[in-house]
Amino acid sequence: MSKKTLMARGLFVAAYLLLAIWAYTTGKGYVVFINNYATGESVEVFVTLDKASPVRIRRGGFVPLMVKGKGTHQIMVRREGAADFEGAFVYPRSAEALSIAVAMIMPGQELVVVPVSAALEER
Amino acid sequence: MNPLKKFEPLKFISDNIVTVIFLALTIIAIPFSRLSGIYILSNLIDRFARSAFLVFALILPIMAGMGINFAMVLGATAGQIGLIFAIDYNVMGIQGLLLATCIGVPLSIFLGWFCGQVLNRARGREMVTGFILGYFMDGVYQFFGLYVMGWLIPIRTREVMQVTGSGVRNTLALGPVRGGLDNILNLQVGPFHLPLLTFGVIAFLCLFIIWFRKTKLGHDMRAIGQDQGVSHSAGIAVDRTRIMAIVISTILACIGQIIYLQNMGNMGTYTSQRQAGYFAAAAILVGGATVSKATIMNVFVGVFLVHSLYITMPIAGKEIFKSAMVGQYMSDFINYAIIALALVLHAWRNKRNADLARAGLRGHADKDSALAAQAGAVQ
Amino acid sequence: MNRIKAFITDFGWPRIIIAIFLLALFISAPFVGVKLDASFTDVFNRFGQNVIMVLALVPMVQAGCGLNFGLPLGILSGLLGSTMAMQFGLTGPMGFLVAILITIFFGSIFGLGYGKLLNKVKGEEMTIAMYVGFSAVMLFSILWLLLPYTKPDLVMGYAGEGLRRSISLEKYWDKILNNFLALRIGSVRNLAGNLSGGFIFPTGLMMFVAACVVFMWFFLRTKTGTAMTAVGSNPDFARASGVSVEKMRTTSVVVSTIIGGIGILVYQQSFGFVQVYDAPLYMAFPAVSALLIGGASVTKASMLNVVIGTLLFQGMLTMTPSVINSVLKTDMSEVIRIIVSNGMIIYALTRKTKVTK
Amino acid sequence: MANESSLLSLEGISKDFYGNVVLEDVTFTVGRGEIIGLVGENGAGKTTLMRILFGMPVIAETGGFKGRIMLDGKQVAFTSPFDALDAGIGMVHQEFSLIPGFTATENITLNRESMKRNVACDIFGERMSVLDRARMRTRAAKAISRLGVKLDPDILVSEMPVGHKQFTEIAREIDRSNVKLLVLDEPTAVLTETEAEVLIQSMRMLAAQGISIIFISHRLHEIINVADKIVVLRDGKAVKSVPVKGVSVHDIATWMVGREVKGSSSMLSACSEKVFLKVDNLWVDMPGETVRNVSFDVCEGEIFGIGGLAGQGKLGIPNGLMGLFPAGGNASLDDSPVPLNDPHKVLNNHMAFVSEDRRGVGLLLDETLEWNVAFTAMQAKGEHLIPVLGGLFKLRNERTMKLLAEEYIKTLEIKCTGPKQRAKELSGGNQQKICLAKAFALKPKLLFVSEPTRGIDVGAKAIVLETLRRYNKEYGMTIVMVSSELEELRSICHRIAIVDEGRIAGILPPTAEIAEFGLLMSGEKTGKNGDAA
Repeated sequence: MSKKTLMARGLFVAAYLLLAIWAYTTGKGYVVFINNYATGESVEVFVTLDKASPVRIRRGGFVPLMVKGKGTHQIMVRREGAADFEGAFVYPRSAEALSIAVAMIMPGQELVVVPVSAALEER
Repeated sequence: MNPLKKFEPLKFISDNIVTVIFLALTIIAIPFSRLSGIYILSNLIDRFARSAFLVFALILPIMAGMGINFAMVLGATAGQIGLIFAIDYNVMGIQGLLLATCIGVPLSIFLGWFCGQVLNRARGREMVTGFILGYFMDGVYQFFGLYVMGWLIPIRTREVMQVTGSGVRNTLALGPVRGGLDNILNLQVGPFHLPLLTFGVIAFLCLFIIWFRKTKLGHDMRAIGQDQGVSHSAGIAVDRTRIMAIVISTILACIGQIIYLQNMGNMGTYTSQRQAGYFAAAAILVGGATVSKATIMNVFVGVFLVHSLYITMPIAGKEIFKSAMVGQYMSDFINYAIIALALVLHAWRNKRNADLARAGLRGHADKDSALAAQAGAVQ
Repeated sequence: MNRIKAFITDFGWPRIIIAIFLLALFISAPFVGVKLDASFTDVFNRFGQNVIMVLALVPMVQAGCGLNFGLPLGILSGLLGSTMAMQFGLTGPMGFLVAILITIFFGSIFGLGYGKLLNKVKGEEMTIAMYVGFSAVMLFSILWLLLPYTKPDLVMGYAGEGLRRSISLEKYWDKILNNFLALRIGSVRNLAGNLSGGFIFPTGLMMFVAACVVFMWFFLRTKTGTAMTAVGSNPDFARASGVSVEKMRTTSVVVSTIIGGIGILVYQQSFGFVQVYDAPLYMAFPAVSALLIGGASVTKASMLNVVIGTLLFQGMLTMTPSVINSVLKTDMSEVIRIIVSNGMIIYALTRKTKVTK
Repeated sequence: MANESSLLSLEGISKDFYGNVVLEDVTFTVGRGEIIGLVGENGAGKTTLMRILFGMPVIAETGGFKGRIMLDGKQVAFTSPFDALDAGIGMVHQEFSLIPGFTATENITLNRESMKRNVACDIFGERMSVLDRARMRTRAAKAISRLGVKLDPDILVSEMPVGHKQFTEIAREIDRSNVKLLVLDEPTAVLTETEAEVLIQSMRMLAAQGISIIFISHRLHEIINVADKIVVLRDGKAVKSVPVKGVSVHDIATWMVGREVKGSSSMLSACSEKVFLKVDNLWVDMPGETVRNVSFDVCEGEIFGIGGLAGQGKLGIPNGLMGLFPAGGNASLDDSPVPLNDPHKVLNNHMAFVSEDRRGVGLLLDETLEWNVAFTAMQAKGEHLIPVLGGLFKLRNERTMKLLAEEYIKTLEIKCTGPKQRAKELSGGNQQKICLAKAFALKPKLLFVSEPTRGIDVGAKAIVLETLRRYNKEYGMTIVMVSSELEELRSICHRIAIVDEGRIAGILPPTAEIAEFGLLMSGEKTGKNGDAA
């Protein structure tokens, strides 16, 4: 086996492994709990994370959703009788799960995300 | 081969009789099903994108003279194992599919190598051996899925685990990777969804096959497919080349199954792989391929025809016989019968051609009396 | 020592492993709380239930047509036999007898066509047989829905037409052979006064099986049977001796199909139900595995192979769930069945066949 | 012996297969650009000699050979045919070794294709290279032009006439860059005369280009026409190795078969003049042994010999008459017509056949001797059966089968452990006796025996021939014996027909001059008494 062959094969294997590692790290899904716990004026909402289809959360409800990878994600909340909310949040590197409360989402304000302890990950 | 050859309609029909029969059945079934052309077409596009890749897996072994590779089930199984891991690790979207492929491909290489070894020992009955090998693999796969998973390899996600708490469940929702390929570069033209990336992958595969036939390895496979003895005496490593044909077929089946399942969105953990095998064999034969010759065109024609029948027949059957079950059984029947018919016709045609070739060598006398005498001998 | 070696190579490692495995199951059974008498009863019942379908494979193997993966054709004629006899309202021995006659009638027709087909496709018999079997089963699935069966026992309750998925034989000839002169050994009368436990020997079933085996044994010894064996052993020799190879092959297929049909009748009466639709789809596979486990090859099979093979295979199927489950607390019998039976077929297909050329 | 100009020299080559000597001290040299005509009867050792030259594994497996082979002045010992090819020796076999669905170009360059490397080669190996079709075509065209023939490099082999296939094969060998020596094994056997003429021209051209050729042929005039030197093999010895100048076809024919007959016709029974078997315009479609148009008569009580070289159709005659291969024409036995294409009726018509293909057609190797001896009589004549239920079934009668087998084991002195032994466990000679017993059990009036002594040892040969002679003498059985061994035919037959190209070239008495037989076999002369006899 020539040096060139050896190198080419080495590169190929390395590229293969890198692809697998890249797919695993960037594609891993993380959970985001979105609650619509009842406060005074809360109503049924539709939440869209990234490009996924909208998910209905009834008043007082609670839904675990998945986002692909940590980092920045889009969120859109639509509720009856109010303007759509569009915003972004950062999934913290250290967090194992996140919780977002619909009630805390106010137009024009920073989105509040709360890391959930690992014990809760099992839902 | 000879461009001067005249086009003879009757010969064309008799050479492509399986395709013609299937086409006729479909044409009959369409009006009975009362489905709109647009519905059928948009369904066809969707199903074509979903399953064409799988059928390509059969081309190389046919080229190498090993018949229909019923053992492509092994590759489909590898793909499913890859998907199980991707789901269990919670990897989403295209990355999930890539991860499944990265896990499935080495597994397919191993399984394909094993399968090639077995088929080399079963020369002359590769097809039936491959078929049984698929069943054998079912057992190994069930052992893996039901007992190894959750025992040696921990299952991390509850959606993957069976309710009893061990092993992989029978139906796996592929939510996280659903449409992982189809939904990237999706084009909507009128009522039709066009998953452009999936089409791109299929086009790339076609190019690969065309290129592969021009390589030394592909050329050797064609040579072996026609005459193993001559190839061997010319110094071609026959056994090794046959194993390679099976390995590549198995890898393609693995990727094909992943593409298929990302479109379906859920998988029958222990049954989906077998359906892949039945479908692919039927499709390529309906497309006009034989046990010894297959082209890319055969794949395209076959996939379209089989799916048009799959779409229309259950409904047509229901309309005609007023029974939904009849339609369902009808599809299954046609699926099996068409494979049987194609195999029978091929074997029969081979025999007849061999007889005709001999008739040309007959001693003195005119050919007619020779043939007549032979007919007498047969009776 | 050499003789032992020769015996082992001749018999094949897989068979010896299976035999030892089965023996180990029987020995360990009492220690894990499995009752041996009940196990033996089960083994005998399942042996009788399945052995005739295994027997049905013999003529085709002997005639060189390979393993009859097209056995479902015979099974379909058996299904026609039993359902028609039931439709006519025949019960008991009479019903069973008429079912057999109808089976023979349809079996001959199917076998003839199937045999002619196989003669046209020499070399690819097994793959084609498999698909012919599959498509016939699906075709009949449609027919079961459409044929004019009317008896309420047979047809689906809500629609009034189309056969039920499984039809109970209780009012017809359920266990007619199993219970005939059945012997109970070591049973205990319980408080209610009923016999329970102990070993039950299904005399009638065994007598019927013996009759079939003897019939086959005789058949292979007739002029036709001898010619058939020669065709399988060396078709050129047979032809040079004035035997019509095609005719012998067709005959073997017809006999195989008919016996297969009778096999399913025996199976049904022991099982208690007639199963239609896709139930016969995979029935050829366990039969084929059993024959091969018994020591047959793709080209040679004997009565001994049939009996030993069915005993080993059914013994394994009976004992694995009860013993393994009590040890491991999990049901691995299905997985073991799939791996052993298909592994055995692959082993036979990849082994150099014994016919010397 | 190996002088400057010689390319290859074979020195003292001897070979035996387990004591059976097939080559004895064969020595000859091949000069550069020289054409050697190698002739000899079937079994003279030509094939074995070529196998040794090519280092076929079968030679090493059977104990190697004695003597040495010098190529270009260096001793060589090939362990596989590929070594020989690498050293520049090419071989063209009698059977085509071509891939039918490939073009001439693809066949000529098979497994030596011109290739272009690409990235995939580094990762997955050289076989990922793409074929360079343009270069392959140029190479093929060049090889074809060296032959001096017209042949389209793009035509499919399956669509070629036979001659072109032969040229494709030769072109494949000379496409090798280093080819020095070509061995052509009966290249003209399948060609028409004009095609053969073109081939001979090509051979001259190749020789002029410095390629040496060993030309094996039974067409002696071709040898004289093209060869520079002629080597005659007989019974494993190189009996002649002379320049071709001044040698006549008649000389070669004599050298080829020149043995004296040991047995003489005086040992034969007298036979009547009555015509017993009459064959008219018979054709038989037997692959490799096609019979085109054969007519002959056999008298009652006669032993009629049919000889000729392999592949000429002598084997087709009995196989066709016995219905084993499609046949046509007319035949009558004792004035009643012989039904063709129906083995069952023929067997019932007092005819029996001992096939040349002992293991393929003659025996049930996996069954017992009883079965082998009695089976044909049982199926054809309904003997050895016990009727059961008033004849509804007929069971085989194992007792009479055993008695029958024991009887023949005794009379034919078959060495075995008993009638229950399996046929495959017997030696070749005893297997042949079983085949004879099977035929005798039919009590035939006419017996065909085909190659009865092929592949059996000397002692067994004598017993088999003696048995045939005895049955002829004692029971008046008419025998038609087909054999490649002329000596054998001459020792036992009343008359001998020689078959060439599917026709009877002539019928001679066993006492005829040896050269006469040789000439008939080589197609050099058609017998005056040929078809009319």
